[in-house]
Amino acid sequence: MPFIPHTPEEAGAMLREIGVADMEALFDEIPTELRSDALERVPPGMSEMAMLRWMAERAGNGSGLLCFAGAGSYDHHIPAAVWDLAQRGEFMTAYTPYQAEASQGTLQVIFEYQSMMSELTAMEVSNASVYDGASGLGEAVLMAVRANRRARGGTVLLAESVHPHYREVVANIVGNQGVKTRTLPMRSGAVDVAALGEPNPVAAVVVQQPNFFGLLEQVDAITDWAHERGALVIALVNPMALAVLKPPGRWGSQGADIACGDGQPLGVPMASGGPSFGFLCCRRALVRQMPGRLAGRTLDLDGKAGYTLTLQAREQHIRRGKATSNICTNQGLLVTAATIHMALLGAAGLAQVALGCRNNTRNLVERLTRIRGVETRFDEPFFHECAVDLPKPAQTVLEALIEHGVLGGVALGGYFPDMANTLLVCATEKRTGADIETYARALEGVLA
Amino acid sequence: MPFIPHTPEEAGAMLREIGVADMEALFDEIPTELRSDALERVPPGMSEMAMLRWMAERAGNGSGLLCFAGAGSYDHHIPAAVWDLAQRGEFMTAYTPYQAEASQGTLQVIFEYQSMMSELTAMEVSNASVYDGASGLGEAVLMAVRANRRARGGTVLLAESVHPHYREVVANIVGNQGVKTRTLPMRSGAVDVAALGEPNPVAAVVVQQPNFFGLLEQVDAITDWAHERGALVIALVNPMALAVLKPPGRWGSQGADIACGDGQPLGVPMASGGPSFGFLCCRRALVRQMPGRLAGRTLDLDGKAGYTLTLQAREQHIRRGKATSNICTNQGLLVTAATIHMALLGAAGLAQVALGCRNNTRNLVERLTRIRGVETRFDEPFFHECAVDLPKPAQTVLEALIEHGVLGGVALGGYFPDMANTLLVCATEKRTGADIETYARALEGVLA
Amino acid sequence: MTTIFDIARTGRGARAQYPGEQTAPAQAPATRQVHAAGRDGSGTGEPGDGLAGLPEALIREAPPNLPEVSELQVVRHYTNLSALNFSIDGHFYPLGSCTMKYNPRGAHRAASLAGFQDRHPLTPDSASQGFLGCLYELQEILKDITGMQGMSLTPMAGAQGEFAGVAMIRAYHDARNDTERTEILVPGAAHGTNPATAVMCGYRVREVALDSSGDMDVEALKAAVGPHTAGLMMTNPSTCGLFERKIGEIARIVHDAGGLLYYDGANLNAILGKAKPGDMGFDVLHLNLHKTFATPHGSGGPGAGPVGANERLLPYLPVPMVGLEDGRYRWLTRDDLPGSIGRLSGFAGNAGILLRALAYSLMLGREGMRRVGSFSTLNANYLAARLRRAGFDLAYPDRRATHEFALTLSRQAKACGVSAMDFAKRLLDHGVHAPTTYFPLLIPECFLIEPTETESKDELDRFVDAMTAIGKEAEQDPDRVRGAPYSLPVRRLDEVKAARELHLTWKPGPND
Amino acid sequence: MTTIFDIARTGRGARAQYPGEQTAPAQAPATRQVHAAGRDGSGTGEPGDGLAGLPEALIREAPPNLPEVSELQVVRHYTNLSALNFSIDGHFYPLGSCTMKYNPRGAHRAASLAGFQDRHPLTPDSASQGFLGCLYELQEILKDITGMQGMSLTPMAGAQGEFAGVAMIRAYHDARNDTERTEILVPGAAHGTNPATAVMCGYRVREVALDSSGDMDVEALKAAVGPHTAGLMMTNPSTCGLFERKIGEIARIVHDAGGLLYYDGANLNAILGKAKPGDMGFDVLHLNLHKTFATPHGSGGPGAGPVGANERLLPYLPVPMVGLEDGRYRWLTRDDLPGSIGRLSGFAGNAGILLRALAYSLMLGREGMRRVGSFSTLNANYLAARLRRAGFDLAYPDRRATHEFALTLSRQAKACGVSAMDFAKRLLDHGVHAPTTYFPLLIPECFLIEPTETESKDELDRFVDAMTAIGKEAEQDPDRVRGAPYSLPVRRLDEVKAARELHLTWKPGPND
Ligand SMILES: Cc1ncc(COP(=O)(O)O)c(C=O)c1O
Ligand SMILES: Cc1ncc(COP(=O)(O)O)c(C=O)c1O
Repeated sequence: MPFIPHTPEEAGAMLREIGVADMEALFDEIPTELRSDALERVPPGMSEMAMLRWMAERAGNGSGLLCFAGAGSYDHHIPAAVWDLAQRGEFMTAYTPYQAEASQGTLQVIFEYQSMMSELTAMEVSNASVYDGASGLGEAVLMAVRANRRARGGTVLLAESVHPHYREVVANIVGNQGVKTRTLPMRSGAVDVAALGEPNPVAAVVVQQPNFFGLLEQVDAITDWAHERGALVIALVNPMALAVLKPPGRWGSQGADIACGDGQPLGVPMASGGPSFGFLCCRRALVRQMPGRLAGRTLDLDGKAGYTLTLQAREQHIRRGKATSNICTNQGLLVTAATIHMALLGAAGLAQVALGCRNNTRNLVERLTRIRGVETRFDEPFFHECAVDLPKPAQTVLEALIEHGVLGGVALGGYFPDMANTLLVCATEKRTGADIETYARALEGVLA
Repeated sequence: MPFIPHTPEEAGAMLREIGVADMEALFDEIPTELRSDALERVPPGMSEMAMLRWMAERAGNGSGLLCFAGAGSYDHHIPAAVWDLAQRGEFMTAYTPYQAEASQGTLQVIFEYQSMMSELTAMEVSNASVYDGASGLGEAVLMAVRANRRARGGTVLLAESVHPHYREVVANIVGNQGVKTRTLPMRSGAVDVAALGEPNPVAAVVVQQPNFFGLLEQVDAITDWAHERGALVIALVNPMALAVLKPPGRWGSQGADIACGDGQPLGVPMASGGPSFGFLCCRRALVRQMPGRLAGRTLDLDGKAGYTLTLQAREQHIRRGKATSNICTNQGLLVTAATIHMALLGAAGLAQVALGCRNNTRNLVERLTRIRGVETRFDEPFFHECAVDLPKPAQTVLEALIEHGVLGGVALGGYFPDMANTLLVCATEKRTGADIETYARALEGVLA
Repeated sequence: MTTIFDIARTGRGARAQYPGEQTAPAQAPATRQVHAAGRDGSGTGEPGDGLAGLPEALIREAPPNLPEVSELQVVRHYTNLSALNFSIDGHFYPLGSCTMKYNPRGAHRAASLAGFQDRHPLTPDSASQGFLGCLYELQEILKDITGMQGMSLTPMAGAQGEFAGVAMIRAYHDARNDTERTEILVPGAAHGTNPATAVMCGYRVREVALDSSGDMDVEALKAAVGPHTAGLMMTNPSTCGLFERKIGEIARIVHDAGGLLYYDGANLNAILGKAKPGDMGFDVLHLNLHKTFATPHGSGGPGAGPVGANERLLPYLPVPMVGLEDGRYRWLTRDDLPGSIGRLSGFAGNAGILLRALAYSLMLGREGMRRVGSFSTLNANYLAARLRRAGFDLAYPDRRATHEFALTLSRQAKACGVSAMDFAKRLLDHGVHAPTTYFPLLIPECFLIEPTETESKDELDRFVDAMTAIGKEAEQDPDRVRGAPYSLPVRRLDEVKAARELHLTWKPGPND
Repeated sequence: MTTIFDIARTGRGARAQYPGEQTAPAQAPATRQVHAAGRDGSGTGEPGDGLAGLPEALIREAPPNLPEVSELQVVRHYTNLSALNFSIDGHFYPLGSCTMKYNPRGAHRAASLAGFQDRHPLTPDSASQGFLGCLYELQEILKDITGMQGMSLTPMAGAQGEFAGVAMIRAYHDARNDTERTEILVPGAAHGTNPATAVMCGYRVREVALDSSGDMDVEALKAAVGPHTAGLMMTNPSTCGLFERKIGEIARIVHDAGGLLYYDGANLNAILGKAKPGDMGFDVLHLNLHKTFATPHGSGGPGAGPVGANERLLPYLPVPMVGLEDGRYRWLTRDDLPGSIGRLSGFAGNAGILLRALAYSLMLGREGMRRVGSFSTLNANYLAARLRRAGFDLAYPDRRATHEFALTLSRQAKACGVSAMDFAKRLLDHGVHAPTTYFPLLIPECFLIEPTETESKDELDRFVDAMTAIGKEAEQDPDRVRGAPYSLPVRRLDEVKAARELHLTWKPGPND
């Protein structure tokens, strides 16, 4: 089923128009020794029916677990309207809006998205997305270094409480350009503000709010401390939490300089990890360092308002080697979904989700810690995730919980050797009291 | 979540514009003794999230059975594109195309549908759907009686091998108008052509192809016999089977007069029974007796082609008590889906489905009858359903098979008292050899 | 637009979906080729000639001329066709009597759950408890809303609900051997399905006039009722958008004459959570779930028209219904309900629509339902007030509007020669679907306008602006209005030609 | 069009979705009200103040100004916005280098299965065997198609695949202590991401010219390579739509100089089932699944850019990948692959896109893949032949087109003052998306045209008709062409104003 519409007659007529005898002749510029149609590991074609059954059997495997895992991907409710709209062919099967006049739908969505993200982060500018939160943090760091390199050298400080995957991705992305990353140490799960000293000059400081353990960082103090030392502040944030948490633009006395994070909590299914999208916002002064697309409002020949991609001179297709990034394809469709999601929820709806999550996680933690040997690892305040110490290795417990239909969280031993018995748990607004009880009972069983 | 957009301020301003003090005043013409806002059995509102979970729990109950049941509803593959397109808001949330200029999408779909159904049935005219196959057969009978009443009185002959539910529905629908239905008896599961005698004059004869038991009727002989006696012939057909079976328009020497049936096999999910749609086709001479919508091609003021509902003088909104039927809302969206489905499959694809079904059912029957005590009840030729006798009560066996995840067919005892041990089985093109083996093993277990 | 057949004329030979296809298809094959193709087209992958053993005489000779096109051609064609429609999702659609309100996507999602979509209708009750439980819950909710004792969900649209209800009336009289009752009364302004249904049920129709205030003319009713009266069909609020204030008296008159009262629930949206037909004296009714319960109209269906009955008519409800016994749900059939008028559909009606309505009801809840009644009435009265202030004539200026109201444009028609239909077509150019025109028939140059509760004040204000603009245009440049629409895919269509030349199916060659 | 914020200005106060909402909402609440609302907003239904225990200083003071609108307002707004887009589903979209082919709906369905959509990315392997098996299968298929030894699926777009590949080249040289290699060579016509990637990986970029036939200038290459050469990035077929015939020699030259060969897989559609980059001597490559593998472009993403490597670069592939051991699939991480350049994303890349590509591959199968190569090439060569006959100039008239080809409109530009951009905008009025314009840069007034295999001959013929018509119009009425488009939601937009006045977010008040 190769989705090709030609009849044999049409193909014949086309070959005649070209003036060749057969299909093979179309490939006569490929040296014969390079011709190969061997595709042994590609199976014979399946009908859509057979393919869907094959895929459904695989999708079914291990599905339907009650989800208490977070760590960067969250089981939120997504209103049905979000994807009913986002997956309309007009959004889903268009390309990047290079021909502005034929892409006003997408361009206006991006403009609305930029406006919403600016509001949520209290930053002046937002781009039209980067790949995901982790790679976006890498872009943010490169941006900061470009903006601040002469003053502060190519070193960047990342809080130890930043998601370990993100820290690794940042190191990989910026390392090739000679940018160094160093760690701002944590104490009891969060940046130790009391111990903030006088480091060597750095270009930027990265802090995550809520942090990897779900704890709240003292972002005002850290921001002011960094600014006093001439470093830019990069805020890695959960956009859903910003409905109730102080936005990066208001951190400290001047606000963070760049805000970024993963947009998954804004209407994107967990989907086994992706696609999600990274958002990236900044102060207006930094806009020319911004990677990725930007949509701007302008006027047409008749003076009618419309939208177009703008400041393209930052981008690879214009500036090539001098571009702010190599990014080209981004995560447009997810941005569309997130825009619709935010429009549906509004500020109050989003706050409701945030508070629902926090309530549920508190109820969960309260219930789990009533089980003998189960304790929170760090003190409050956590937001909607919490590290919990178990009397057994967390990975083993997780595997056992799966047999009860429960995804009990994320085992932290792989990231922090001293946390082999620690589980990071999360209960979103979707979890009911009954769900929490199911988890607790299962855990009691496993630990008994 | 009542989906109402008004702010309290707006509601206030609107009340002022109307000139009333409050909402209550808007209902001042309802006598007080009739006012009641008691809604005790209506639960308090749920969020979409809570509702979806509530519904999903119920949908999950008893789901995922391997389906070998037919009897009027078939587990066919529906290409993903069918409903992706049909459920576009532009189709799904429009009304009946009364304003033709603002409904050209729907009207053209209907025109294409009419064209396809006419092709499939080899009849000259198709309407834009009736509710379902059973009620549509009722309409067909009324149509035939109207067209033929003076000549033949109000009696109609229904073959005993017509789906028992359909026979009941027809009797209910036509009975109130004094139309009588009588039964054309069967022998060995099909109309006994040899025994066709000289009945009292009838207005119409109804024959189903393939019939309720999946057997093929001798439609040519029955058609000619009926026509010779001045009766109209109503063909109740499975539209999918028409890809390979002789279409009603070619039955006998003159062809059937009316063709109808249920459109479910054309891209409509089984969906617990509905919505599906009934199709209704006829000779051109009968078009003014046709119930329901018809779309016709015409020209606009500028001479450009377009479509509009036509012959509306047959319909209740114009002719009221003299209309050909009371039907108003029909099954438009399903017609849209069926049109897309037929366009995707084409004649060859539909034939492939038909033959796949028949092959699979033959394989199934061949395999099941290798089990001790399992036998086909009737002789070939069956199309894609087959009545199978078991050594135990069929209903009991069915219930037991469910424990094995198999929906083993339809028990016939409720319809035909002498068939308490008989199961009607069907294997569509979706059933694989492995599925058939699963069924056979389960049945072996149940019968052991 | 080009039809799919025209595309197929050149694009054919690439059928999009072939259950077993792997390689290049040929053109639309002759049937014998089709048979060959069938050889390995089954899911089993096992060979076999699908037609073997079938009598040659029963086989199709030439394949039907269906389009043979690629999947992209199909997707592009129907995507572009869809764009030619006005719809709720795209436009304000104040079609009176039709309750074109927002169709929540969550309800669509709920009904589309695989466990509902992939369920065979004859699945045994033991494997259908969840599904049956949903229907049972809906029966209960609808009974409560309407004040009825029993509810059967099986009718597949309003008109089939009417059929069921009137058949029940007949069954009731028949059971009492009261066979002289041969007439059904309907108000003159009744919806066409009412008289058509009465006739389908073998009754004669007798119309009852309205008085000048839009209520039923009680004297006329008294004159009409008698020993021949089987029943009276009416809606309340009426098709004129008015609450029938004398409903208590009307019920008494009909009942006293031995007749029964049928409630056409098409207008229930106006009184949801405010009043119940059961309290008004109605014996039997239907609901239009695709109206009041926000299930999408689907360009003409499907709908669902559950029928409810009070104590008296309970035994006659159509089957199947869902019963609850000892904590288990089960289908009730004629064995359980011997008095039933019987089955009306092949299985049990439009399950998917019922599930959507249930999902909607659950989201609204009782408080939401009351708000529906309030705000649908608020919107209609606001729009009526504003239009009146803008110089338009209400058909019943002294009455309170319900969820809808009628405008009469006869003044404009006389003054400028611009009819209600012209106004309607011109509204399309303003991006608004036209209201219902020329119904009810008794109001000259009528617009029946039903905004519904889900439209915003902004949208209503824009409608007033559009009407005002057209009103001005009608005075200054009536030809412009009469030539409308201008901005749609086609201009005004020739309906006479359509009916006279009956072009109902595609034919090869130029199609005009 | 009105923005959602403008709608919210008047329509606000009716947020569509509130997880716990039952009754009438107020206006966008101040945060303290939000807190109160949170009291029973949780799924548990249990009371609790979500903010209790959080330091006041970390709480937001004023809520963000997000739109507060109803669900219908959202649905209508975005439905109508979507209608302003050209898309594959609605239009021919022959955008060179972008492979805008049909995106099968079946693949979308497969990736949307609940078992994939609702899966948490950190689900233990034991509960993810089906999902991991899918990724493993895709790795195998892509290895076979490209002739590579290893494949990592994690890059989230072509450019990230390039980043991974070039980082692997660096890791390779570093591992051998070959640290003097500071340059990446790219052909002058290379896609912008190639040089940008090289710079992101800390390399200097050196461009290599093409000869007049469009192949790489081998002498220039010889002059450019040396001990500083880390590698050469190129596509084949090239961005000029030509198969690089001297690829064998090029590979030898670069390899002899100690450099590595990077294959940009954006143009793989042309040679699918015809030739393999691995056989051509490439060491590392990326694929654009959103191009060759028909996963929808989503108005700008998401994509997926799996990176493949031959034996030599195998150890450096990014993690995670999927391994198969003793019949069980598992994630391979840096613990398994210590030489890996490491992670590139928070989890494991764009799983949904990978699943779509797998579904597409399974439906095509090996025979279908070969047909893709054949028919994409057939369509491009046919269109080139017809345009040439219609009087247009091919940039490389003596070469065979691959899956795309370049036209140069400089003759028209000189004769009529109508540029390639003017042609592009005028094409929009013909309902066709414009080809890629002004790329590759070295071809003056360039149109890079890629029809793809899923377009019918009819569609191509219509394109020729449109081009012919615009060509005539350019001669007779060039202003008309320069003023295009006329039939779209806006006319030509002022990009200079957009860049100079930077209006990037909505602000209250008039927005112009
Ligand atoms: C007042 C009234 N009654 C009955 C009906 C018939 O309902 P349905 O179209 O669902 O058959 C309608 C529908 O338009 C109506 O408006
Ligand atoms: C030749 C070429 N290389 C690389 C890319 C970059 O791919 P992506 O947009 O997926 O990052 C593109 C995309 O346009 C391309 O055409």
